[in-house]
Amino acid sequence: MSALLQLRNVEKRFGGLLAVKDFNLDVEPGEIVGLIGPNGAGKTTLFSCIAGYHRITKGSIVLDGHEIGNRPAFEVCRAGVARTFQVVKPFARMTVLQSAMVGAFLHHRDAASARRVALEVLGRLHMEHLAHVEARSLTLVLKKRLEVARALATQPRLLLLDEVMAGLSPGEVPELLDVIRSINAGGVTVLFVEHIMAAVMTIAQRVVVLHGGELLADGTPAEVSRDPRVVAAYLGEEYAAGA
Amino acid sequence: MRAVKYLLLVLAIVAAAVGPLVTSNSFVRDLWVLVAMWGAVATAWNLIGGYAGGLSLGHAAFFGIGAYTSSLFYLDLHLSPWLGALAGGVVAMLSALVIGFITIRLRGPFFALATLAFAAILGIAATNLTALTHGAEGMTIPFAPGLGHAIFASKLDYYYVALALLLAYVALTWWISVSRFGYYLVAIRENEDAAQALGIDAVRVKLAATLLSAFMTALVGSFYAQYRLFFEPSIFATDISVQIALFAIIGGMGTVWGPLLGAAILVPVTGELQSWLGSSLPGIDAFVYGAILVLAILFVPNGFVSLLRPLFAAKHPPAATQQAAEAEAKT
Amino acid sequence: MLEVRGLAAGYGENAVLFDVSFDVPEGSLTVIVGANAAGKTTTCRAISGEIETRGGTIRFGGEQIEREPSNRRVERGLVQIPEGRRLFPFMTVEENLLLGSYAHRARAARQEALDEVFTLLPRVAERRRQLAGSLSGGEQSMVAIGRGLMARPRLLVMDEPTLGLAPIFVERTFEIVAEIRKHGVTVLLVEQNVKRALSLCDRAYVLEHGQVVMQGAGEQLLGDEGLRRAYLGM
Amino acid sequence: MTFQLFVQLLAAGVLLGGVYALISIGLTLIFGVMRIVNFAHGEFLMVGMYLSYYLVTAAHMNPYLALIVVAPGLYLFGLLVEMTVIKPTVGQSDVVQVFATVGLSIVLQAAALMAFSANVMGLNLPITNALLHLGWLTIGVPQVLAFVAAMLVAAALFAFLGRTDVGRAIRATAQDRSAAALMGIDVPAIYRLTFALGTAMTGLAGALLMPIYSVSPDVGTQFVLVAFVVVVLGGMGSVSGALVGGLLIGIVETFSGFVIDPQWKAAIYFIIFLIVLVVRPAGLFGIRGSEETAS
Repeated sequence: MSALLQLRNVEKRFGGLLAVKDFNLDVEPGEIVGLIGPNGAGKTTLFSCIAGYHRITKGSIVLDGHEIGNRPAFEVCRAGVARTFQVVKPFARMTVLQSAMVGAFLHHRDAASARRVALEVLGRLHMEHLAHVEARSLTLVLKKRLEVARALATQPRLLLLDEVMAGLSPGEVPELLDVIRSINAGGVTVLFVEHIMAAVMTIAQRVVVLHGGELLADGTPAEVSRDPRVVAAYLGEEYAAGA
Repeated sequence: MRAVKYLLLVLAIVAAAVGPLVTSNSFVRDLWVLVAMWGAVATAWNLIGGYAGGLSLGHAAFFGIGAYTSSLFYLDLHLSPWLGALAGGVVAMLSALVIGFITIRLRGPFFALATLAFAAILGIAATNLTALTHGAEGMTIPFAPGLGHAIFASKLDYYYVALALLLAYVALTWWISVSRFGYYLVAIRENEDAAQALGIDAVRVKLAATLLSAFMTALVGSFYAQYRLFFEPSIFATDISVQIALFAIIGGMGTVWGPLLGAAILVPVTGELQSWLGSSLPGIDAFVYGAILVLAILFVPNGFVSLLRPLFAAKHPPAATQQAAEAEAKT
Repeated sequence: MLEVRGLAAGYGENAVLFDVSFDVPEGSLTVIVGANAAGKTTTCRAISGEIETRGGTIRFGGEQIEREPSNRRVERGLVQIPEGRRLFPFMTVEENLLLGSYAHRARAARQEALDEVFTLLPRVAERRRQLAGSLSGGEQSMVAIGRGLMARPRLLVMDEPTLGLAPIFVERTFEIVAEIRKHGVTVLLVEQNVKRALSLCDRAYVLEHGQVVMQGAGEQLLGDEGLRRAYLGM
Repeated sequence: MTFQLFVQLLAAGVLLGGVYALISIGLTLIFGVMRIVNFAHGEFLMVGMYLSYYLVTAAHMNPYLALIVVAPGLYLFGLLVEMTVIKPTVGQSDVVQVFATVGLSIVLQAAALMAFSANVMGLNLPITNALLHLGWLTIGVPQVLAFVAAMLVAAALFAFLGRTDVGRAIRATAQDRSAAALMGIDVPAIYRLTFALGTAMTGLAGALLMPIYSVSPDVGTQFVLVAFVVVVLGGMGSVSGALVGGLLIGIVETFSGFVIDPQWKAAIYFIIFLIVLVVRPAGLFGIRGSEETAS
C-alpha cells in the first residue's frame, strides 16, 4: 500500500531564507496526522506548498501517484486536496448553503445536485439549520466550520486543516474535534496544523514536528511529547537539559 | 411569498410593455427608451463589476466599439445593423480578451484605472483615425427607416427592441446567478484565494465573464447608434463609463434587478432636471448624479435594491445572524 | 504601575483573551509566558491601544486608560516594542530612533536619550545612517529596543524581543533587559524563551488559551510540571 | 533631428515634466499614506486653476503672487474634503473608495460648470507671453517659472518629509500605520494633514499652470490621466518616483509630439501606463509590501 501523499526532499526558499529544508513525509490513506512546531517553524509554508499557493524550489509532492508540486491551487484541489485557511476566508455575502455549493460544484455541474451534496455535507457538520444565513454573520467558530464544510464539499481525498482551532474558546474545541474525527471516519485523510497542543494530542494518530524548516520528530503523540528535542524546541535548550 | 414575487414580476413586465403607450409625449418616450437601454448596459456591466467584482471604468470602450463597428459595416458595406451588431459584439470580445489579459490580475483601483486608460486609448484612436471614423466630426447615419436598417420612425419600435435586449439580459443574469458560473463569479469576488482552493480557475472564469459582458455591452452600443443616428468619439469618454457603473452601483451591484433599478431611478431624474434647468444651469444634471453617487456610496453602499429587500426577504430564523450582529455592533 | 483586570479582547469575532488579570509593580520586571497563540501578543496590543478591549480594565499609574487612543498612552509613558520589531524599513536607523521620541514628553530630552541609546547599544550607533530594513534581524531588534527607549518610557512593554534571533543576540537581549531595568524603567516582558525569562524576572504569569493559568515568582514556576503541560498539552 | 532641435525639445520636455511632477506628487503622497486612489485629483487641479484665474483677473494679483493665496486656500479645501468625503471611506471596500472619489470628481466638475460656464478661459498678460532667449534656445518664461517653482516646492516637501518630526511621522504612517501609532503618532490627524497637503500641492500646480494653459471645468480630465501615468510609472506612493516619472513623461511627450502626430501623444501615455501595470506594477521606484500586513 503506497502513501496517499508523498513529500520528497521538498525545499522552499524565499530569497535568502530557507523556510523548508529537505523535507520528507508520507501520509497513509485514512490517517489523521498533526503537524506542529514553534512559531516560524515553516508549518504554514509547507501547507501552502502542498496546496499550490507557494512554488517549491526543490523536491516533489505526489498525491496518489500524480505529481502536484508547483501546480496551481485550483488544479491541486481538482486532484483531490482541499484546504482551509488559517485566517478564515469566507465568501462573506454568500449564505452557508451557497458557500458549500461552490465547493460541491467541482464535481456536480448542475445546481440541484450541488445543493444536494452541500446539504449533505452541512448535515455532517451540524450546520443545516444555518443554510440560509450569510457567511459574514456567522460567529468565528461557525466560520471555521464552514471552511471545513466548503472544503469537504469538493469531496477531497486529503483534507488540509490550517489551525482550525485557533481563536476558539476552550469550550468550543472538543466539538470541532468530534467533527474532524467523523470526517476522518468517513474516509477522508486529514493533515492538520495546530497550536492548541491539547487538541493535537487527543486527535492525531501521528504527530510530525517541524523546527526551523526541518523534520524534528515523527511519532505518536506520547512519543513526541516526551522527546527531549521537542521539549527543547518549545521551551528553550536549558529547560530540556534541566528538566 | 413566492406568489407575490411572481405577481410583481408579471406586473412589472406588463407595465414595461404598455408604459410608453400611455403617453405620446416624445420626451417621455425617449426616457423609456433610455431607461431600457442604460438598464441593459448596466446589467451587462454588472456581470463584471457586480458579480465578478472588477470595477470597470472602461465599459464605454465596448459600447463605442459596438456603435462604430455596426455603423461602419452599415455605411461602408451596407450590412444590416442586426448583423453588424453581432460583428460589433465579436470585435468587443476580441478587445476584451486583450484588455482582460492585461488587467485580470489587477486589484480594485488599479483595475479601474487600467480599464479607464483602455477606453481613453480607443477614444483617441477614434478621433484620429479620420479615414475610418470621420474623426471628431463623428458618424452620421442617414435616416432611412426600415426593419433591415434597424431604423424606425417611431420611438416605440426602438423601445421594444431595447426592452427585448433588457429582458434578455436580466433573464440571462438571473440564470447565471443560480448556476455554477454565477456561484463561481461571486466566490471569486468574495475571496479569490478561497475560490482557487475549491478548484476554481479564477482567471478563466473572470475572462469568460469579461467577454460576455463586452459582447452584451457592444450590442447595446449598436442599438444606440441606430437610435441616435449620430455619435462622436466622445462615446468612449470616461463619463459614459462612469455612468454605466453608476446605475449598477446605485441600484445594487451583484443583484439581478439592481442595475435596471438604478437606471430607472437616475435616468428620469436627471433627464427631467436637464429639461427644466439644463439651459439655464448647465451641469445641474451631472451635479445631481455626482451628489447622489457620493451620498449613496457612503450611506447606501449596497444600492437601493437593498432597501427593497426586506419586502421580499424569505423568513429564515435569524438566530445566528442576531448573535453576529451584536458581536459586530460591539466592534 | 500597571493593573490589568478581567481583560477580554479579540479580532472581529475571534475572541482571543477571555479573562486576563495581572499587575506590573513599579520598578519590577514582570514576565508573561505562554505557548503560541495563547494570547500574549493580543495582551500587549490591548495594553498599547492597538486593538480595542471587549471587557475589563487597564489602569496605568492609577488611571483608567483602556479607552484612550495609542498616542495618548505613549504620552503617559506607556511604550511598547511590538512583536516582530516593526521598524520603518525605508528609513534610516537614526530616523527610526527619532520617531521613537515623537511623543511630546520625550522630545525635549531627545539628544540626551539618543546619547544614552548609543552608549547602551554601540552597534546601533555604528549603523545609524543605514536603512533599517537592510539590517540583520539581531541588529533590527537592537534598533527596536533603542527606539522604545527613546520614548522615555515609564513602563516598557517588550513583546517577544528574542523571536527568531540567533542565540548570541538572544543572550545580548536579556543582558540589555537587565541593564534597562537598572536604569529604573519598569519592564513587562513577553517571552517564549521560558527558562531565561523566568530566571530573570520578579514575577511571572503563564497564559494559556486567553487566560492566566499560573502565576508566581519566576524561579518557583520553573520547576513546575504544569508549565510543560501548558506548552505541550501532556 | 539636429542637435539644436534635440536640445530644444529636451528643454521643453524637462520644463513640462517639472510641472507634471508637481501635479503628481500630491496624488502619490495621498496614496502612499492613506492607500486611497483619488479619482478627483484632476478636479483639485481645476479648483486651483480657477482660484488663480480669479485672483489674477478679479483681484488683479500677479499670477505668481497668487500662489500665496492658492496654497492655503486649497489646503483648507483639502481638509474639508477629507473630513466630509474621504474619512468615511478609509478602510472601506474598493467600490466605496473608487466611487466616492469618482462621485466627488463629477460633483466638482459640474459645480464648476454651473459657476463658471463651459467657457475656456486663459490669462493674457505680458508675463504669460514672455520668452527667454538663451543663444539659439528659446523657451517661455512661464514655463521656466513653473518649473523652478515646482522644483522649489518639491524640494521643500522633501525637506519637510525628511527633516521634521511631522514629516517623519507622515512617512512612518505610510510604512506601517500601527507601528506609527505605537510611536505616539495620531494617525487620523496625519491622514487629514496628508490629504490637505496633497491637495494644496495640486492646487499650487494648477496655479502655476494657469499662465500657460487655459482653464475650463473639464481641464482636470486632461491632466489627471497624466498624473496617474506618472504616479504608476514612478511607483504608487513614491514621492521621488513621481518626480522622476514626471520628468520622463514630460520628455516623452515633447519628443513623441514631434515624431508622431501630437494628437496621439495621450495614447502614448496610456500605452506606457498599461505596459507598466503589466510588467512592473510597483513602478520604477515603488515599494512592494510597504502596505500594512494583517498580523
